[in-house]
Amino acid sequence: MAENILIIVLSTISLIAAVFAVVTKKTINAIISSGVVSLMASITFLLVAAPDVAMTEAAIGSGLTTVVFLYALKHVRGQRSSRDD
Amino acid sequence: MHKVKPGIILFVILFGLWLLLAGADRDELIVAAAASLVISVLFAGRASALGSVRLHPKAIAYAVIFFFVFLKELVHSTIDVAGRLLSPRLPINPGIVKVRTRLKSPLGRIILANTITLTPGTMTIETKGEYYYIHWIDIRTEDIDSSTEAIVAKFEKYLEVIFG
Amino acid sequence: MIKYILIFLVLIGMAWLFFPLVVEFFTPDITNNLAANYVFGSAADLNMPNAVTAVVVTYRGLDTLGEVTVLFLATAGVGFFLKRKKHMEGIRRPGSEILKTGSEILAPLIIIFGIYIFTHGHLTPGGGFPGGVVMASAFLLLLMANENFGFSHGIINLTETISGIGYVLIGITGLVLLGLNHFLDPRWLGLGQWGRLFSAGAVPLIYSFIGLKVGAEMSGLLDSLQSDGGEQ
Amino acid sequence: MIQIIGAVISLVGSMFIFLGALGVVRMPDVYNRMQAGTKATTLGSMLTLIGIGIVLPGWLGKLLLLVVFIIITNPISSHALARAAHHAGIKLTEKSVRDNLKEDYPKEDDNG
Amino acid sequence: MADITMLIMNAAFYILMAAVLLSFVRFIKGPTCADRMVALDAMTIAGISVIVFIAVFANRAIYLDVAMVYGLLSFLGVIAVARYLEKGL
Amino acid sequence: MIILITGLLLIIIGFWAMLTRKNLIRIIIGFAVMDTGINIVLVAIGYVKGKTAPIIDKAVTMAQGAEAGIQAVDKVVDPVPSALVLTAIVIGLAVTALMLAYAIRMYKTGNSLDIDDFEEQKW
Repeated sequence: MAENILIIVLSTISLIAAVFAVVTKKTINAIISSGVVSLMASITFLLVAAPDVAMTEAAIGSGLTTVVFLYALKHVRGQRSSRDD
Repeated sequence: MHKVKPGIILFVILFGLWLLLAGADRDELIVAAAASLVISVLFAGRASALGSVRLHPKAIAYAVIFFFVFLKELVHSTIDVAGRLLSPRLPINPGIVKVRTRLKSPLGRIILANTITLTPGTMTIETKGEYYYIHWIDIRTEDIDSSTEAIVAKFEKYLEVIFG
Repeated sequence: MIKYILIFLVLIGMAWLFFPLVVEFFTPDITNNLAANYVFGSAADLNMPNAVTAVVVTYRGLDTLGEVTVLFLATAGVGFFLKRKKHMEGIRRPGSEILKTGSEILAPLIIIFGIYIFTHGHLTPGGGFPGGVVMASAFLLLLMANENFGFSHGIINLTETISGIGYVLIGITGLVLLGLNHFLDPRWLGLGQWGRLFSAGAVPLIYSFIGLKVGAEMSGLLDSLQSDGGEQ
Repeated sequence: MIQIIGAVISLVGSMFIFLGALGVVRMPDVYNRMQAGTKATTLGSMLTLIGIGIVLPGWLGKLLLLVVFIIITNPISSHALARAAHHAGIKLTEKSVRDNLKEDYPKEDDNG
Repeated sequence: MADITMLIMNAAFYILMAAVLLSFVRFIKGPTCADRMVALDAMTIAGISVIVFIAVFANRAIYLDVAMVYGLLSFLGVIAVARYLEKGL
Repeated sequence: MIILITGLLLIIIGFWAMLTRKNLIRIIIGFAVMDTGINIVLVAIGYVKGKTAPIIDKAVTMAQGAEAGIQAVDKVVDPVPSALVLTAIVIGLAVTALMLAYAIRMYKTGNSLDIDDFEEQKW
């Protein structure tokens, strides 16, 4: 019972965050949203009894994905106006 | 010498961490010793901050007392912040104040700053030399000395003995 | 305008194509034959509790070798697109004192946790891939905290080479020792006792090499992404 | 009996986490949100994990380790975020009394 | 006895889910990306407790390793965004 | 079932982002979301109702060795999709980094991230 409600909550949050990642204006907000999707996906993997996959997703999604995107954004930001994002 | 002591402390920490994770089997002991030896040799120069721990009995006793003082402050101020949060008017009075610390060793300074950060209601924003800039959710005083008295002093007197 | 209608149609078509597959898929009540074989084999043949590791390292070991190769190629591609450039100091804002000291104390903890994960891949969840990523995270922490982080690329390259050669050597050894029928069979090290660290043949060894290789490759990837890429 | 006590402790801890989330929604600016969001939740997760450790004593070692990890890493990240927010020029709320850091280093904007 | 324990734990679990949802509200509303990062941090800490509760309900101690990875690594994302904001990445 | 639908919707949202966005980095974020959705679908297909993770410890059976294998077979889920996705996640990160490196290179040469500015690469 509790698991079913948790699945609904996780699905709602990850879908809203994914849509937010698409429609938002600033790129950095989209990056953070993909982090939320990754967190929810990790808990989902745990619910379908795949702890190995959940652990890999946790290790990747908690730091590395965000950082890889931010490095790319840093290189791009150089010539633009500095304060906006 | 200044590389040996942090290396040994690092080795003990890593070894204990592995044993807590995996239990004290014979195989585990072998792998744990090998892995923590390699890492502590590689990182001994980098983790020189660990060298400032004093290892005599008084310091250890003060560390235990410090832990309980920290727990008491944590619970006390969490309840305080929760009370502010639940009241409909949101009675907060925030701002950034400046305090002074006497600690010199890097590890002592980081533990002091982290303790201040972990206690709800206060948060270290910037450290410059002997001054800490602290975001305080309910400013009672604007003077450096009295805010030092209110925020820092209760932790500092223990950390001073432990780290010097 | 016509473009948006086309995109909408493509999305609707995709949803219509895949929706029946999802809705009519009923979750089975009983494990299928292949999975049952793998689970039984991992316990009976290899003396290993974690069936996922059994599939990754032994039953599908050749695929894993290919995937490690893909990883290596991707890393090499990143290094090819972003040429490293020296003397770019002074642009980054220095990290705070707390972050620097904290990272120096936390990085060894993260590395030993990564080692714990990939040496216990046959007993608990985890294994070479998450363990290597956790180790790369420690490298990332140091890279973020210190603005002039001088890490010798020699160590990374050495680790990568040694673990790559080790993984291939284990494959060749399996080939030579046991003949073609037992290619990549990890049982030449002895199966050991159930649930101990030194058990399940050569699986912990292979997974350690995979972990070190993944960690070194991810660190190299982060390093080339961090440094300023290309000529302006 | 001891199990019920542990369960009640974890219930109290989850209530603290809920209060932290409420603070994240209610507080007026970034710094105050950080006060509620990352530190009331720290105490809350400590209590929750220790309560579960009391219910299931075999898991206590790993749960204590988890608590230690959270205690070490959490203040570092919240300090770094607060410093970056102040540097990036995010304003304090209107209710704020004073800002000593701004007074002492008003020209922090020139890339450090 | 065990029933009452499970009942209280279920209540705690529901409260945690409510906390995750509340933080997500701030994530959507947040005017700056620092606000969003604070919300993500709160969600991660609540998520660690959720993972531990899943481990309790499934009665598997090995699920705790996943929570431990989050406990040790979740601050990396926050630090990355912070260093990006202050141009230190 | 709900999980499968969520994964499918994530795939479609990621595909939508890849088709409509102009900015190269946003396209790659769409790719990352799509990757996560595919992983969720793959793992959810391997789930067996009421079974637990394919790691045999004391919570599954007290037996050891081959005996444990016989007893655990009807208590655990399918390990094959987990093993597939385990490597796919790490490979996905490496591929994402490769795409980002290529995007940075394109920005350095063309001084733009807008996909419509790279006309000469259409065929």
